[in-house]
Amino acid sequence: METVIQLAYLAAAALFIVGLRRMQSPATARRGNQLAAGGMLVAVLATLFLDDILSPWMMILGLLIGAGIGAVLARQVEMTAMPELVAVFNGFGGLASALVALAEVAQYTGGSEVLAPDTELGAGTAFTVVLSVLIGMVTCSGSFVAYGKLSGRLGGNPIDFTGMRTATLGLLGGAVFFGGVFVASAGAAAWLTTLSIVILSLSALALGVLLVVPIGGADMPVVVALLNSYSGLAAAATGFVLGNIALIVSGTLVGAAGFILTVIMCEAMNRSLVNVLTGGFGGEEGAAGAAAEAPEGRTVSETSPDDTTILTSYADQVIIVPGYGLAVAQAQHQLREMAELLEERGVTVKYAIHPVAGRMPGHMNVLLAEANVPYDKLFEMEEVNGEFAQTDVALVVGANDVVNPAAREPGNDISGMPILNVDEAETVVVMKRSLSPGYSGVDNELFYADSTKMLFGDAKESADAIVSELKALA
Amino acid sequence: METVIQLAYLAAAALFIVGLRRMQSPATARRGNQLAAGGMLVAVLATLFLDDILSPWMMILGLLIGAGIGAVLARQVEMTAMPELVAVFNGFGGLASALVALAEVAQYTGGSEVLAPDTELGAGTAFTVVLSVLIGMVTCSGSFVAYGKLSGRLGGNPIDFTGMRTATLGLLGGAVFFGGVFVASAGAAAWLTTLSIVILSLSALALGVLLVVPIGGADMPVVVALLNSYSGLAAAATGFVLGNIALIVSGTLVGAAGFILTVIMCEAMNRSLVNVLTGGFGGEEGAAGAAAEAPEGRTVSETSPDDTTILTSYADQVIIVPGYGLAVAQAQHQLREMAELLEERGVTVKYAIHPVAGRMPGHMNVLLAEANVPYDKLFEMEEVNGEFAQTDVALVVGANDVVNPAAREPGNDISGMPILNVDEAETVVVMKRSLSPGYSGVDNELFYADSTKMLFGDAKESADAIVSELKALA
Amino acid sequence: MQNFIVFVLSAFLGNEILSKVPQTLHTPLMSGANAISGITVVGALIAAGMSGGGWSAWLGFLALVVATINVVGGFLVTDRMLQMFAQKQRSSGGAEPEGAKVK
Amino acid sequence: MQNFIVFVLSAFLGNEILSKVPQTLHTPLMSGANAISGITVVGALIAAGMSGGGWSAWLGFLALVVATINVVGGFLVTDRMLQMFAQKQRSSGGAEPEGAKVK
Ligand SMILES: NC(=O)c1ccc[n+]([C@@H]2O[C@H](COP(=O)([O-])OP(=O)(O)OC[C@H]3O[C@@H](n4cnc5c(N)ncnc54)[C@H](OP(=O)(O)O)[C@@H]3O)[C@@H](O)[C@H]2O)c1
Ligand SMILES: NC(=O)c1ccc[n+]([C@@H]2O[C@H](COP(=O)([O-])OP(=O)(O)OC[C@H]3O[C@@H](n4cnc5c(N)ncnc54)[C@H](OP(=O)(O)O)[C@@H]3O)[C@@H](O)[C@H]2O)c1
Repeated sequence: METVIQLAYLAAAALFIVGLRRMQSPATARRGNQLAAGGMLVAVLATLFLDDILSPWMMILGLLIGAGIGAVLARQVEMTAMPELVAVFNGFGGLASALVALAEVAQYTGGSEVLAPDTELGAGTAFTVVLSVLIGMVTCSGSFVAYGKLSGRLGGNPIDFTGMRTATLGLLGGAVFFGGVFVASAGAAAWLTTLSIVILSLSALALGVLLVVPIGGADMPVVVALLNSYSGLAAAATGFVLGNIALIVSGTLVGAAGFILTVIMCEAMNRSLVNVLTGGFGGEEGAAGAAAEAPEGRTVSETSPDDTTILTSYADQVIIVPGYGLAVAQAQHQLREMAELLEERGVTVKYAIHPVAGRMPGHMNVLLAEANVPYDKLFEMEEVNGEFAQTDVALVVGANDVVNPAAREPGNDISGMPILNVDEAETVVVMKRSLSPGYSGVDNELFYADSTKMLFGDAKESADAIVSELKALA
Repeated sequence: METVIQLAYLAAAALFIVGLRRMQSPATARRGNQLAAGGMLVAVLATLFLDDILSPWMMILGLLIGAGIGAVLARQVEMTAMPELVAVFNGFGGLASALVALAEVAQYTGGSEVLAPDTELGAGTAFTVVLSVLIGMVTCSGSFVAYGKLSGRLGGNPIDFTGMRTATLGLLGGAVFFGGVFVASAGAAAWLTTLSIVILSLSALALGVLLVVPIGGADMPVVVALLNSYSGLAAAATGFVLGNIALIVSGTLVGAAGFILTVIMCEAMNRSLVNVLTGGFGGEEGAAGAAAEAPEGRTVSETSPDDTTILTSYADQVIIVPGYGLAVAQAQHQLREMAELLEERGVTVKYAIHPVAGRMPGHMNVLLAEANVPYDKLFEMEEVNGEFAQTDVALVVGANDVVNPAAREPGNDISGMPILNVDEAETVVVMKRSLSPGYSGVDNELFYADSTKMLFGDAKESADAIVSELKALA
Repeated sequence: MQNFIVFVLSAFLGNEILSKVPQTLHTPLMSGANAISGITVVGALIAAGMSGGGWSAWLGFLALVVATINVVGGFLVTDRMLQMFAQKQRSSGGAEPEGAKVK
Repeated sequence: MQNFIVFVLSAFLGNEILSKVPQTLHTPLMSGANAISGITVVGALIAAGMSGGGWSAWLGFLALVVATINVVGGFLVTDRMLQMFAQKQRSSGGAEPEGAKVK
C-alpha cells in the first residue's frame, strides 16, 4: 500500500510536469491545467488511503469547506480582479504550508509521534520546519498586503515610516534567532520549542507586512509573482518536513515558475528586482505629484469621438495600443466591436501588445481573449514596431508608459525600457481621462506632440461612442 | 564526508545537465562538453575519497590504463570513422555496467559485504542486478557487432539463417528464466546464484549478437543510437544496484538522448523503429542486386571534370548536395576549395543538407565543419528546396537516396521520405563512381533524366580535377 | 539527501519547461502554478487526519481548509481564463454567429 | 522508491533538454552522451577499490578499465569534433588567412 501511494504521488508530480509543459501553447494550455488538476486529485485521493488515519471526517469536512469557498471565489471574480485573487490564493497556500509544519511541531511537543514516517523531530527536520514556517508566513501576510494594495483597500502608496528599515532588519534577526533556538531546543525542552516557533511565526507574519508595505501598488504584480515563488518553496520545505515527494517536486516547480515570471517582468520594465523590492516606486503619490493639467505654454489638441470615427474609418491601417486603462475601463468588448466595424469598412486593424502593458504579464492578452479578439490580430512589440511609420492612426487606449518617448532619454524612471513607437504613425489618438502620468509617474511628451490628439474620457464610453458613430456611418 | 561525496555526485549530475543544455547551440557546445567532462572528474575524484577503500592502487592503475587507451583511440580516429568509434565506446560502457553488477554479485556470493551501503542482496537489488547485466551485456555484444559492420570487418549484409528467430526468442526466454532463478536464489543458495547470473550473462551476450546481426550495415547508425540509449539505461540500472545517484541521473539522461536520436533518425527515414530492427533492410546485397550498369534502352549522359568546370563557373547559382559518398571519398576539403574558387568568380554557392544524408544524424555538418565550410552556406532541406528551380547547377556529390525521385512514388523502400528537389535545377551533375544505388537499394531515375549529367569517379578525384581546372581558368 | 536531489532536479526541470511559456499565457501560468503550490493540501490532509487531536489536529484542519481553497479556486479560475483562449482560437476563423455551427 | 523518482525526473529533464539539440550537433551529441554514460566508472571504482579481492575485485578492475576508455575517449573525441564547429564559426566572417588575426 505504502508503495502504491508513493507511486500515486509520483504520478501526480508527473501530471503536474506534463500539465505545465502544455502551458507552452495556448492551444493545449487548458488541457494542461486540467491535467494538473487531475494530478492534484490523484495526490489527494492517494493520501486518503494512508494507514493510521485517525479522523477521516475531519479530512473530508476540510476538503468540502475549502472546495466550496474556492469554487465560489473562482466563479465570482471579475477577470480584471485576477491579480488580487491570485494574491489571495497565494496567501492561503503559504499559510497552509506553515500551518502543516506547525502541526508537526504540535504533534511533537504534545508528546505524540510526529507525522512524517519513521522520523523524530531531529535537527535536520527542525531546520526544514523553520524554513517552512518562515517562508510560509511571510508569503501569507505579504500576499494579503499585496491583495489590499491591488484591490485598493489599502492605499497604493508606498508606506514608509521612520525606523521601518530598522524594524524590518530587527524582525529578520529575531526570526533567525528564534529559528536557531527552535532547532537547538528541538530535542530538549518542549516549552522552549513551542515558544520559539510561535515567536518565529509572529515575526514572520510581521516581516511579510513590512516587506510589502513599502512597495508601490503598481509594483504589486512583481511582488505577487515573487510571493508565488515563495509559496512554492514553502510547499517544498513542508515536503522536506514530511518527507513527501509530491510536495517537493511540485513546490519546486512552482518556485521556478514564480521566479521566472518575476525575472521576466523585471527585465521588461528594465529594472532590477532589488530596485522593485526597495524602490518605493510607482505609487499614486508619483501620479499625484505630476501634472494632470497641461503645463503653462504647452498645448494639447483635443479630439472627439466623431472626429476619431472619421479619422479611423478613412484610414488604411489602424494599430490599437491597449494599456492598463483598458483593464480599468473594461472596454475590451467595445474595442473589439469597433475594430470589427472598421474592418468591415476595409481598414486593416492590428493590436500592438507591449510586454508589460497592464499590471500582469500577459494582462492584455487575457483581456482581449475575453473579448474574443482573434490571435492573428495581436502583434508583439518587435513584430509591429517597424510598422507604425506606415500606419495612419495609432489608437492608444489607456496606455501610457509603454508609449512614453521619455524612455528613449536617459535619467528618468523608465529610461531604457523598450517602447512602442506610436509617435512614428501619421496621427496618434490617445484615449484616457486626463493628462496624468501612468504607473511610473513620468510625464509623457507624446501628449503634446503635433501629431497627437487627445480623446479625453473613460475608454469604455469613448469606444462606445465611436461604435455608435461607425454604425451610423454604415 | 558521506554527505560531501553525495553533494559532489549531485554537482556532477548538475554539470552533466548544464553541459548537455549547452549542446543546444554550436557556439556553446564545446564548452558544454568540457563542463560534462568536468562533472565526470568531480564524480571520479569524489569516489576516491570514499571510506572503506581497500585497494587504491587498483583504482589508480585502472584509471590510468583506461585513460591511456581512450586517449589514443580518440586521437587517432579519422572523422569518418566516428560511428564505429562511438559503437566501440558504447560497447565498453555497457560492458562496464554489467561487470560492476557482476562484481556486486561476486562480492555477495564470496560471503563479503555487498558494495552498496547498508544493503544486502535482497530481491529488489537482485532484480536491478538482472536488468543491469542483461542490458549491459546486450549493449556490449550488440555494439561490437555494429562496429564490425560499420568498419566493414563483418559483411554489411543482413545475416539470416534458418531458425534464427527461434534462437533469439529462445535466448531471450532463457535470459528471463535465469534472471528469475537469480532473483529467487539471491537470498538462498550461493552456487545457484552464481550459476544463474553466469548463464544470464552469456545468454545476454549471445542475444546482443543475434539482435544486431540481421540488421543491414547501413542501418547501423540507428542501432548505435539505440544501443547508446541502452548503455545509459545499463548505467542507471547499475546506479539502482549501488544506490548511487550520479549513475541514475546521468544514465537516464543518456538513455533519453539515445532514444530521442533514434526516433529522429527513424522519422527522417520515414521508417518505424520496428521496421529498422526487424527489416533486414539496406544491406549491400540490395545494392548488388540492382543495376550498376544502365539497363537496356536507357542512356545516361556522361560528363567530364573539364565540362563541369565550365558549366559551374558560368553559373549564377550552384547548390552542392553532399551525401554519404562525400564521407567515403573524404572529399570535403577539395569541395570547399572548389566552392571558394567558384565564389571568387562570382558564383553563389550553397550547400543543401538533407537531414539523413550520410550515415549519422548531422554527418554532413560534421564533415563540412571539418573542412571549415562556413555555417551560413549550409541550408536545411526546407529552406533550400524552393530554390532549385532558380538554380543553374545542382552538384550532387556522393548523394543518392536523398535525391531519388522514387521517394515521391508509392510502393518502394523510400516512398514518402522527403527529398531534395535537385531535378528542378536546370542541370544536375551527379558525382559518383557508378550507377549503383545507394543505401536503400532503390534505383535512381534521376541518373537517366535529360537534365542530368553523370560525372563518374571517386568524388575526391573529380573534385581535385575541377579545382585544378578552376585554377587554370583564373 | 535524496530529497535534496529531487529538489535540484525539479528546479532544473521547472526552469526548462517554464522558460518556454509564451508571454500570452503568463497570467494563466501564474494562477495555474499557484494552484499547483496548493499541493501542500496533501500535507494538510496528513496533519488533519493523522494527528492525535488537540492543537495539532486543529492546525491541520485550518491548513486543510485554506489549502483546498487555494487548490480548487486556483484551478477553476485558471480554467476560466484558458477557456477564453480556447474560444478565441475556435472563433478566429471568422466572426460567424453561434448559430452557424448547428448546420 | 526515491531512486525511481530520481529516474523519472531525469527522464523528463533529458527529454526537455535533448529534444532541443539542433540536427547539426546530433553526431557530437551522440558521442558526448555516450561519454556521459561512462559515469558507470564511478561504480567500477567502487567495485575495484572496495571489494575484498578475488573475483569481485578483478571484475571491478576490468570494469574500471573499459569504463575509463569510454569516458576519456568519448569526451576527447567529442571535443575534437566540436572544436571544428568552433573553428568554423570563427572563420565564417570571411576567408581571411590566419595571419590576418595578428594585426
Ligand atoms: N504588465 C506587467 O507585468 C507589469 C507589472 C508591473 C508593472 N507594470 C508597469 O505598468 C505600466 C504599464 O503601462 P501601461 O501603458 O499599460 O499603463 P500605465 O502607464 O499605467 O498607464 C495607464 C493609463 O491608463 C489611463 N486610464 C486609467 N483608467 C482609465 C479609464 N477608465 N479609461 C481610459 N484610460 C484610463 C490612465 O490615465 P488617466 O488616469 O488619465 O485616465 C493611465 O495613464 C508600465 O510602467 C509597466 O512597467 C507592468
Ligand atoms: N544520416 C543518418 O542519420 C542515416 C542513418 C541511417 C541511414 N541513413 C540512410 O542513408 C542514406 C543516406 O543517403 P545519401 O544520399 O547520403 O547516401 P546513399 O543513398 O547511401 O548514397 C551514397 C552514394 O555515394 C556514392 N559513393 C560511395 N563512395 C563514393 C566515392 N568514393 N566517391 C563518390 N561517390 C561515392 C555511392 O555510389 P557509387 O557506389 O556509385 O559511388 C552511393 O550511391 C539514406 O537512405 C538514409 O535513410 C541515414
